[in-house]
Amino acid sequence: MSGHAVKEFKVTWGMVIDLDKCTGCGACMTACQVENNIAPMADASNKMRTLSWMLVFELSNKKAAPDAEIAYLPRPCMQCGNPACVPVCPVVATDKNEEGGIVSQIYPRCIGCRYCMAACPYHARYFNWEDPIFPKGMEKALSPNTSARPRGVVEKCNFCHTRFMKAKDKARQEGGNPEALADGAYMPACAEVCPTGAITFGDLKNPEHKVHELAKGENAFRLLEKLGLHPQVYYVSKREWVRKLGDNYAATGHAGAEKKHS
Amino acid sequence: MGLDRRGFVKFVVGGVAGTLFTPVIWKGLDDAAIWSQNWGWIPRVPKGEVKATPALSKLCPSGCAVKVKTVGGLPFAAIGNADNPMSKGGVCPICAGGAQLLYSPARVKSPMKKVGEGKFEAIKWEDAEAMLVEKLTSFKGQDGKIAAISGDETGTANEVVSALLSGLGNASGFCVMPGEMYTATKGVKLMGGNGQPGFDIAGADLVLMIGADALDSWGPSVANQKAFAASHPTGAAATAQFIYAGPVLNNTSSVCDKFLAVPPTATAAFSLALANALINAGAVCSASDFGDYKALAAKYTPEAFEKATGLKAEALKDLVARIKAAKAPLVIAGASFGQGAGALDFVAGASLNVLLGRVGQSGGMTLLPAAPKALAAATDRAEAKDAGSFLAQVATGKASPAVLLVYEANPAFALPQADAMAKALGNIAFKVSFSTYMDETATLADLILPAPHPYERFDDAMNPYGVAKPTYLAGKPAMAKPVMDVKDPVDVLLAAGSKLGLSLGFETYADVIKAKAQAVGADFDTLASGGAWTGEGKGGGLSLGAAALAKAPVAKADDKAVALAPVTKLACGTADLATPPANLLTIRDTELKGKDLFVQMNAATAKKLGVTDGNKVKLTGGSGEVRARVHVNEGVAADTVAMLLGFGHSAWDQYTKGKGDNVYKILTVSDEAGTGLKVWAGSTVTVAKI
Amino acid sequence: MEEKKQCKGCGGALPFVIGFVAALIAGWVLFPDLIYSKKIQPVRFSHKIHAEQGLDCASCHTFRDDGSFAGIPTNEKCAECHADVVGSDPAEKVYVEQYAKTGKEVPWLIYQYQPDNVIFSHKAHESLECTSCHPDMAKNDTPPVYYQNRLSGYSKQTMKMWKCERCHAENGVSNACHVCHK
Amino acid sequence: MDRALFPDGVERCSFGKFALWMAFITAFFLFGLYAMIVIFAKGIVVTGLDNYFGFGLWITFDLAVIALGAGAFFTGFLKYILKIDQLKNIINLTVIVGFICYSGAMLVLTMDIGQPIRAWFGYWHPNVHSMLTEVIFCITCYCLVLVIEYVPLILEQKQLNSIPFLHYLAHNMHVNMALFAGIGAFLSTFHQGSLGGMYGVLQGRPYAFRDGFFIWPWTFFLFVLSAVGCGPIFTVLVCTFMEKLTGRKLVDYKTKALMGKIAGTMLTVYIFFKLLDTWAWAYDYLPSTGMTFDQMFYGVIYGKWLMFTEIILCGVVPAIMLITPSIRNNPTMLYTAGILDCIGICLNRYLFTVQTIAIPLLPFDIWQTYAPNWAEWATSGMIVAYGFLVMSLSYRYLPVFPQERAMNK
Repeated sequence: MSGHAVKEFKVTWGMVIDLDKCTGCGACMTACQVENNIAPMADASNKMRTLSWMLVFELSNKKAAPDAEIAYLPRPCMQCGNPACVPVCPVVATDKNEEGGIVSQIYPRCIGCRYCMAACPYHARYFNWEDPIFPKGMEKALSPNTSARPRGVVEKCNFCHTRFMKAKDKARQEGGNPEALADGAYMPACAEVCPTGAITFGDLKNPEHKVHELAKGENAFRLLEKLGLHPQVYYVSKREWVRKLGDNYAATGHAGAEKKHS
Repeated sequence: MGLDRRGFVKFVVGGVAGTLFTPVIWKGLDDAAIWSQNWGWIPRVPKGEVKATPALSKLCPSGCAVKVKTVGGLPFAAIGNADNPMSKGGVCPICAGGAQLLYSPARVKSPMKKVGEGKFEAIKWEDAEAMLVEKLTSFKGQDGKIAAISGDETGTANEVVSALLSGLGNASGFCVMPGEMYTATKGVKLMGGNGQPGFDIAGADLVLMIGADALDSWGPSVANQKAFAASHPTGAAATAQFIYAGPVLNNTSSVCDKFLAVPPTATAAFSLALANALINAGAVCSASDFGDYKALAAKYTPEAFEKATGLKAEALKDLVARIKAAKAPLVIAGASFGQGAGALDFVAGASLNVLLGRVGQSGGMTLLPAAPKALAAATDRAEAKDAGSFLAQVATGKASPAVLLVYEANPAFALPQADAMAKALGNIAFKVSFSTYMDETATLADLILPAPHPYERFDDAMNPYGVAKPTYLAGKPAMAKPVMDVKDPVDVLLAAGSKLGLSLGFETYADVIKAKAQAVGADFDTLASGGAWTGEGKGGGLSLGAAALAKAPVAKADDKAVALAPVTKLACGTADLATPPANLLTIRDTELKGKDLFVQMNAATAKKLGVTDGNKVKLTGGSGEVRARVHVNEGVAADTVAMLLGFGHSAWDQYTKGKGDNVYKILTVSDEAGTGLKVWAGSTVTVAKI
Repeated sequence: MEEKKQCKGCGGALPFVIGFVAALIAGWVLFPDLIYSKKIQPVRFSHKIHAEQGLDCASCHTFRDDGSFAGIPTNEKCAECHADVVGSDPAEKVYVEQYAKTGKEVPWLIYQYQPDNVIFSHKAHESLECTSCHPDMAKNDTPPVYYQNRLSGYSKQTMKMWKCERCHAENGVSNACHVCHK
Repeated sequence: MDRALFPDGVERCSFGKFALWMAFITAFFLFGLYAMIVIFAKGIVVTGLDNYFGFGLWITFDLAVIALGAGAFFTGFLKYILKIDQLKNIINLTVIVGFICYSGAMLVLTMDIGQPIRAWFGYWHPNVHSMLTEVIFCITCYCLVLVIEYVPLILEQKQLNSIPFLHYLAHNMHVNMALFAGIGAFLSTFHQGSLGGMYGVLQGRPYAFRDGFFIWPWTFFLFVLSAVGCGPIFTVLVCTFMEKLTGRKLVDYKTKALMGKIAGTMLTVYIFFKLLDTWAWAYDYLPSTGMTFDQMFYGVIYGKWLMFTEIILCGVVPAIMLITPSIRNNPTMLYTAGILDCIGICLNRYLFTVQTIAIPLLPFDIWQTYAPNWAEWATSGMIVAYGFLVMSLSYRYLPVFPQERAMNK
């Protein structure tokens, strides 16, 4: 649809999130915050200023009681195949160039112009409004996997990329192939912690990985597919109203998730 | 040559021009940019070897079997323990942020004694322990003078605390914080059985949860979630149905096949109406009181069901059809916020398992035999007093203890009519708080003895409420030394005991746990390295509890009042724990915004109460009141208002103090007919716009 | 008139030239010296002596089981040999008495310091000789002076990004941002 | 007391009055400066920007002043390249206005980025695919061109001009001004277009995104046209404002009307294509994203009235007014049309900046609203005050208006 081409990779990390299994407990958000060293915020209820690389949205079928239903939708970065954020960055602080297809974000390069935030329709990118100041002592519990970012730069979910690097090192150490990791050898913190296993993670291109088939399931859909950004995060729900909330249908009135694979 | 103005200007211009041909500016710009990547006030991340150490993370009520990830020996994250049946690799949201809690600003850093209203002074452990021994010595042997409140449901620490009290001549002074284990065990007794009930969710093909928030805050939530996950493979057909009947469309019901909005005042009526419909659809059982039960249930007609619940009778019909079609249905009865429901609500729900012949079956309800004790002198868990009744007696002067030991509990915050409870605590001359955090109770205590964080201590968990089989977990410290100047409360009590001349047979909690493991028949080392011991659950000839149910009260209609449904969300914290720093993000801005907590209600209820979205309101119940803002939420049952528990702290840290209001304040306690239990699950409140 | 103006211009250029030259001297000679602070290692560690005992790099700088690189060894490793003084070098005595016995880790200065935002896998570079990137320490008896940039905090001797990029480019390895940053 | 510094043969107000005026403006400037220091010290957390509105008043302000400053390059282009000699009467003013607008915009940009220390990364680590890179380079280069155009004007100040070297320098720069005007026109066309492209390429933002032909060359030229459709008339408005303020005649009405005609013609072309663009967007592009025209608007704050005001009231109406000679030749009508025109273009920039990112695209998301806070207003005000200061000094001491002497005899 858009003029940009989708860059292909031999390994394409992706997620399939089963919305019928997500209870919205928040463990993924907590694990994400821990893994990525996000400082606790004095007023975390101000969602306009919080940093939540992984954010659990609440979806409603908008029906009155007793027919009301809700669903929870965890939203990491979609790691779009055709990202809106990458080409706009004036200083190459973000790219999608590495085998695996993860959209990077490099804090020491970022100048904080926020053009990428304006570009991302998923609100997956966050600006560091303040320096990451932890309560005294809590910096000892920082994760070694993500550098602490100064204020004034943009950051986002990167599928816990350091875990990818560590998984490759482990494969090398054990004599395996770092370019073809086994299913489960590399897991982002959210997928690892999820108590209901709602998040399945793996290589979308590798038939030995569960996500390969799951992403093709009849109930699979992606968010805002019509915009042509080709997210690498898929959602699954047996509930039609949930699937319908994955994209805009007001113009056509079509129900369900119509596929626009290209 | 003198330097005139013009010459000076030229010199400067020359200098500037020359500088352009040196690295000063360019290197300066580059180094400044690099400096901006590594500002001194931005923390550095730790380096070192990353390891994962098994631990028992008793931060959530049932405790998670986790692996603590450490870097250079210091914990930074927790992941599930795939080898442990209680975790199967999952972690609850609280335990996922456990490492950060080690450094919570609310942690008590050293022993402290009170030196004035709200003022404390750090003291040495030897002085603190001497103070404790001195107080206990002066009241030793005087029955009624020493009491203890424990907020730990599963630890063998309870045996030590209660055995110590017995030794001091105060066997009846042992109280526990409210929880379902207590009322459910009473309920089993009313049904002619014995033991703690268990629920085999993993084996059931239909799980009807009446109140019990089993996939978030009720029971062994991670094990429950894993059982749910196993029956709901992504991309394939589900092998079990989950149905939730409760006051709020909560986390559990968001993934259920069916949600039935039942006001908290109509729980028993719902269960009995379902029993009636099942009997009418042909359900029979061999229980001796089936006849009485049938007659009793017959009163709960579909019309009565509609009136009590506000639901349509078709919903009941649909439910019966689902249950009839299921091979292994299971009913879990519990309060939607894990406490305050009477034994009768439990009996009404559990009787459905008896009616359906599901007791002792795979995927059914089980009864767990009492676990062997490590200390013979310890009180049976079921025999303990409930802390709420005890403090109510203290308030009225019926009980007048001089020394109160508070172990892992926060009665000043987490008991119904919390303000009155906090006041009652004031009637006790000497209060000792064994607490990891500076909670509301600690701020009222005369002596604070900091307890270790779960990663810093030995601890165990016997039969967390809800497990289908007898289950025992134990853990040892996951780090070399504690972050703060703490001592294990059990070690402190054991030492105090020996100074008082009471040898309980152990010197440390670790020894107690090892003895417990031996008594249970488990291997401590296996447990401490992340394993679990499980025994067999049993059935038992349970009756339908008809005699007890006959006394079930009929909900009274009160036009002005609406039912209050307190909601627990594990991520927001527990009775013992204010929202941990790593969980703050999970609170929605429709639950808490700034300092305002929201009260949730459906549009019809809002209309009835004359309030609209965003209105500030005052809710009054008993002698307490809380303030909140209205959020219209169609997921709340008719004539019910829902509010999150765990907010409105007056202690803790900058993240939680003064945020929202404490719903415990407006829970009203009443006596349950025929059981002598205190109940508050059916509290009603009045709502007024302010 | 024309000539006079020119002449005046000549004489007037002198201050400019002086300023220009002064700036050049300051910028090329003084500045590089001023911007770095000089530090010496807390213990005079001799790689040479260790190499002469038959140790190679991997004897002390090991990989862990998960493929991560242990880097500079900790007391645990050093104490395998130096729990007590075994030689006659005074530096060893300093190490044993001040660190090995007290359990305090040596705050070694790391010439190849990389900031937190860099992730480097020694495992991925295992096929290269250590000396492709590190100086050949085997012959080094006294650790070199450590130059630390006063503004950025970087070691002067460390590898900057362009070197990594050049080698990656020459060897056809990806230069995508995430390959080296975290 | 500073009479000796005045341009030849003109009258200026007393120094005391001037000092008072400057003090008044400086107060605004200093308040903005304070806000700027706060922003540099604490970061842009002190502004009203948030997770949903990464762009706000500052970017709107930047885009608007760059459009309004377009009078400089376009008038220069007409004067030096197309040799419309009459424009010499106002060309100096367009240069000063342009300089103020561009230098001000660059200053705002350094505040707007989260890491000002790294501002130079834009030049050193450019991403050639980013429209913003193009904008950064062109604005910087064009700002330098404006400096080059402004310098001879400064050198024409009476005292400076008496120094032979400076006199010759100014003279030589003047001679070659056509070259700079050409470079300026080239650079400006690029970045005015790129500014539109900045939004036009946002694939994830249907309000701004344009596909294929509609992004290049369409959107690029729409933005160029919209800028030249308002820049010249903005200069006229500035000139007229100065005349009212000083009570002196500065530029003859014939020149002003000519500028009005130029702007009007460009605006008419622009608005014609803008209408086509909007129509194609609403009927072709939007439905392809599953969204409707109605979904692009919300309540009053983001209501449809904004778009109608932009295109009809402040687009079509002033276009007609400016191209109709009888209306254009009526001073009141000319100025009214000019004001409407400038409002329309500013509104356009606002909508592309704020409305674009306000629209919730995820169907389960909700509209959020944005209001700039004091820090953003104060710093934007600082730039305006800076403009007033530069303009006041230039007017008082530099021979900006060649006709002034004759017209005020």
